[in-house]
Amino acid sequence: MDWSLPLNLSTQGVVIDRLFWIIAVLTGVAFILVEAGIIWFSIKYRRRDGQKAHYTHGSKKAEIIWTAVPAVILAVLGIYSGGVWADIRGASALPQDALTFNVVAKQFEWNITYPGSDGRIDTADDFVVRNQFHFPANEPVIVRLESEDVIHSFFVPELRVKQDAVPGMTIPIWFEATGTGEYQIACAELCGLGHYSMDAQVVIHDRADFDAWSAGQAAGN
Amino acid sequence: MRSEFLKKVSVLVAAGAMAACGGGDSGGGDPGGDAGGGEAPAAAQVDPATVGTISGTINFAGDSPAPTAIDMSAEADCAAGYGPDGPMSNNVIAANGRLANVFVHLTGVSGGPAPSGSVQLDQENCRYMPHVLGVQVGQNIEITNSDDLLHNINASPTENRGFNISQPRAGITSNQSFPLAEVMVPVRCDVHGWMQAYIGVVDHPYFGVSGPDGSFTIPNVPAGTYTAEAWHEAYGAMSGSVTVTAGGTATLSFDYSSDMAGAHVPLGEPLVIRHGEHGIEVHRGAQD
Amino acid sequence: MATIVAEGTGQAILEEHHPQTFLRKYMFSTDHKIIAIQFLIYTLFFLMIGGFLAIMMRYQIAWPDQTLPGGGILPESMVASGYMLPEFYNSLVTMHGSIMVFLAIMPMLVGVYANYLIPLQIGADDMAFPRLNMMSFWLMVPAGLLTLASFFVVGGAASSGWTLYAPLSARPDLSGVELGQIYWLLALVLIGLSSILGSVNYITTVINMRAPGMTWFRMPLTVWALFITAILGLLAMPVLSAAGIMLLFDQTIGTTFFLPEGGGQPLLWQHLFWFFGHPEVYILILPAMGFTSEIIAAGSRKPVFGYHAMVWAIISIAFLGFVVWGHHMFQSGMNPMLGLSFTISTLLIAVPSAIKTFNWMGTMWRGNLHFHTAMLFAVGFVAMFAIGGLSGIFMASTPVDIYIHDTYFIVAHIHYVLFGGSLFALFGAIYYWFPKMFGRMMNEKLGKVHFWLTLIFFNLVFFPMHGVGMAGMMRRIYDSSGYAHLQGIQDTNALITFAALGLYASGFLFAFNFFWSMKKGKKAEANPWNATTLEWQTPSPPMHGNWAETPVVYHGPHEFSHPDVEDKDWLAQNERPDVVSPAGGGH
Amino acid sequence: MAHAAAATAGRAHERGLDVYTQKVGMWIFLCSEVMFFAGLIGSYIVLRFGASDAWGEPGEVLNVPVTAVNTFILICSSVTMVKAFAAAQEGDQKSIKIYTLATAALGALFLGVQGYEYTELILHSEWQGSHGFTPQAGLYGATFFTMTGFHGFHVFLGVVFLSWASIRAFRGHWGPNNYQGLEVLGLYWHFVDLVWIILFTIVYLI
Repeated sequence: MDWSLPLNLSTQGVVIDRLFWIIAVLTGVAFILVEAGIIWFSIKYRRRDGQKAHYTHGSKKAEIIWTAVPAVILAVLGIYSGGVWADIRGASALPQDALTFNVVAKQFEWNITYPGSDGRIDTADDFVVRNQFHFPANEPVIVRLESEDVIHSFFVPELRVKQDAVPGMTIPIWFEATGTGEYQIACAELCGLGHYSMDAQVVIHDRADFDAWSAGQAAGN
Repeated sequence: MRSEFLKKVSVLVAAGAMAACGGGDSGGGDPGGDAGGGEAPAAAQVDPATVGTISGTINFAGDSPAPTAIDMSAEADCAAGYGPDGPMSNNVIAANGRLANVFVHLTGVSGGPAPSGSVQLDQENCRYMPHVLGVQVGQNIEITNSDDLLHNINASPTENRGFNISQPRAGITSNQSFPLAEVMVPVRCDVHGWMQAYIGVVDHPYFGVSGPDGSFTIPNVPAGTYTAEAWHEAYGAMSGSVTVTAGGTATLSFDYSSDMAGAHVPLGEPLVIRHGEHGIEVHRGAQD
Repeated sequence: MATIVAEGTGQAILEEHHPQTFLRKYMFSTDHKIIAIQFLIYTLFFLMIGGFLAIMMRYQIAWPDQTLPGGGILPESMVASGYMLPEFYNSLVTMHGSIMVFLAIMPMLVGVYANYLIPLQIGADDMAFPRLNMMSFWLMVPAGLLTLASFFVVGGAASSGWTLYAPLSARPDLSGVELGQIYWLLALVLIGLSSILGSVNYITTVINMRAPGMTWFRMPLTVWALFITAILGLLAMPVLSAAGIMLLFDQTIGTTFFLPEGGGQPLLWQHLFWFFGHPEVYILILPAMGFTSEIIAAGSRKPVFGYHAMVWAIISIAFLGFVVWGHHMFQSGMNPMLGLSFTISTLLIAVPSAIKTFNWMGTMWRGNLHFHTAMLFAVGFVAMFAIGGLSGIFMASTPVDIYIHDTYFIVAHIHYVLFGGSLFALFGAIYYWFPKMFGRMMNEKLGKVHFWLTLIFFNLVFFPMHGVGMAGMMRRIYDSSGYAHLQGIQDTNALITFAALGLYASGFLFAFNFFWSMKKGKKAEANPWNATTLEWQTPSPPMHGNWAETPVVYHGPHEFSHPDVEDKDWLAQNERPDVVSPAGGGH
Repeated sequence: MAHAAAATAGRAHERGLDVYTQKVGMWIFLCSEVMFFAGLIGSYIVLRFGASDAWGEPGEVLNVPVTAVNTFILICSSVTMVKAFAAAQEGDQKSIKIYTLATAALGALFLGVQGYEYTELILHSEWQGSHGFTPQAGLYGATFFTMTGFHGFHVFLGVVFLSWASIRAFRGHWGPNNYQGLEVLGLYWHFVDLVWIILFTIVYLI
């Protein structure tokens, strides 16, 4: 019963997780207040012979309080979320000159185009590897997502990254891994009968290992 | 393709009604027919005095293309099924001047002994076995998954109704058939982009597929003169003539060459390449 | 003016003097009460079907490496060699959602209770357009048949999710489903038409047919909720119909509205779908809120706390409901800068929901709580809806949504709203208004057992899904065993499946109670709950035409425990306090 | 009808919109129709904005003069509809007959011209190098036929109801005490007319 967020391995995951737990605490408090209130009222005011209910049509003061308090909390939350969102997905958030990969989704494969030895995408030395995504840690990388057929969604839980790949669109996202290891890309948008098995290997190297791997692949092709 | 909507819908509605009534779409598969193994049972109904055999080879001139490696590294279970060289593509096998995986069938013939038994299509180590196969109209194709992982079988014919089914684990068997003749029906697996097979559907039992040695045999052909057609996924189609005598074995050979590589091979409508006076002539069978 | 009003109703009165055939009386009736009962039977049937699909799905999720028990009777296109196939699983996912939303919950909330309660609670003798009303039911019948038939055609039922995202839904070559998808889209167009006809009827009836004295702010909250819901349906359903027709054209005649190959836009489908889809969420919850307000007031023997705030909350939820659709699309590739505005509008819409929750608690506060089954379900609704509302805040926050979008966290959220919310309130409504509908009481003992089993199993099914979602389990996956990050939650998935079986089984207890009580239940009096709204001031079940004489309304809808009334703790809307207790004097 | 009216003559209501029920119903129904066409037109705008090169110049494929005439026909039918309603209120039986029939006939004429336009487009026109401007001819064709087709379907329904109203007119059904049906039908007809003017502008002229 492992009901927790998986290990986080990205810079944006730190803020996402923090925001998740802030909301968890806020909603947790509200949850306890509401549920405890309901249980308490249910017991305290349960039917008794001769008891007559208090006749009231409401209280302006109480209603103003329980309108204003959630409104203020939610407004603050909204503004905070908006700031974090802009840092991750905003128009100017995309890092300049970061290592870029093309990821083309199709039923039911992830085809990753690597920049090759020159480190630049869309050049002659690019090479494509199916269902294997290798990239270096500790530097921002950009993934340009495309789809050949239907909508897929690029999801790496440990990187706290999820973005739909939509046919006819190229959608750039970025992230920066803070550690190395082997993980998986999962498809998070129903894409047909092979949706559940549309996974790919993710290997996060340190930079030297990545360069070595990339050179090896380029030579092999 | 889409302009044929009405035709398609009528086929669909009929098929839908069939499935709704029959509770399944196992096609013409005869449950008891598996016993014969699908090889020889047709012979039982045939008078040997009136039939002969067509036997021949598919010759290949020029340099044989080098087999290409398949990168199965993301599917380790499958990759493990191959030797140190790793998995190689099996779509073009040309060696020793012979060409394998050529589908040969008689044209202008229909009828003959009804299909009996099933034809097997296996998925083993992420490859279709066999790569090219022939079936009769309505004959059951028994599709089996020998890999313990997901394969889907996506057949995209143009004349018949296609199917796109899956087999998520080892040991699952599905049965399919095609009601109309069509050479060829391409089959692919979308989980493993390299997996492809071709099914030739004809409305008679007179067909064969060349083996690794480039030879093929079509048994139990009634005596007479026929036109035969050969089809290969990379080198196109060609036709030849053959006369079968009762009790005899007629020889029929087709000559492919490496020059024909890259020939456009439309699927579904037979493409005929003839060696004419001005080199190779290409005709689309449907327009003849 | 009178002649026009009389056209439908006059005929109804005439009919009373002639013996009616079974067909006229029960099949092609124009009486809103009979139509409501037709809808009730219809929706309960589809609730059972939808639940069964979910059980099959759950079995597969919990034990992906096992064969499906009894799967052998299904055709090879669904279950091969004993194993459920992924394409059939996708059909189950799709049709579970579609059936529950469009053929069970929505028609149960609106078709059953808008039909039954609006004329009775506002003191009208029938709907404004009884024949349109009949048509709106009979359009649902072919829709239901098409839906059921779609499972048995070649290629199986629609399998692109209830949201029908294009291009998957528009390209049979990619989904493997052609006829099933067409059947479902046709059904959807019929459902849309039925829903629009219904809405026209409900809105007109509420505007023009209220009894004398039934001013806007004397209407019961159920009527308010159903009225606003009808407006939402009226404005949202046609957009879905237009989108559905375009999708149907893409699927059949070769247009490319949603297909990028022809210049179309897949995201356009999502915008159109969610422009309908989010108001739809409120179509599915507002009536439930109305029932809950009514039942809690009657159960607490207190007027609804903050009646006006409740009405304005309903109205503002409906209004905001049209400007939040983008929050379903934060990760869809939509311009990220739109995200912020949708975040703000989404968080705003949480405020009226919070007001309502606190007002229900305020209604219970210092009450005299009668915990009959209906009240238990209504209080259960508040408790469960609160969880659904709070979990919604996670996904309204765009950065958190990056991680939990399309995971089981969303599944948990939607079920806390639709099952813990809508369906709990509906169970409450069925127990509460059953005596009025059938003239008999449902069995209270069985009802209470049903409530506690439902509450326990419901939470065992859906609360753990939050955890499964946090662990990162994607929605709609057939088998999670291939993912390293999901290894730790397989035991939770099995637990959820066991609980789901319990939940489904307790539904049969309810079904038994329902049908048994219909025949053998204790005879109900006109007003078994001592409630104040008009429907309780006429016999159970009401006669054709509803009223012996038109009721006149003197005050608001929930006058419980009025200090001027001495010998009873309620005052019906058509009773005057100075007449009931002359000593007390006027209010 | 008389006894039916008598049976509910005493039925009192809280004040609603002070408009009879059928008219309220039609207004509400038209709200949903607005949303239906808004869905189609909104999609059209989004698709056209997203792929503007796929669209022809005004008049390049579509026959604007013929459609302009057709638009005029539909506007005329709205005028005759108003006249029919006015005649009913005044009890001028002869005018009722003439104008209901004229409205139905003009509606049918509109459909006829639209049918001619479709035939010409599908069979005898050229678009982007291929023969025939059809619903499959890219987004331009798809949106054109979907929007004008659904509008035509609405006109067709209107003509059916107008024919029914004409039959009733010849039976002397309409009059100063019984004009509501005509008024409600008129609302629908004017709405269909209005939608056409919008469609004509955005599909043919822009």
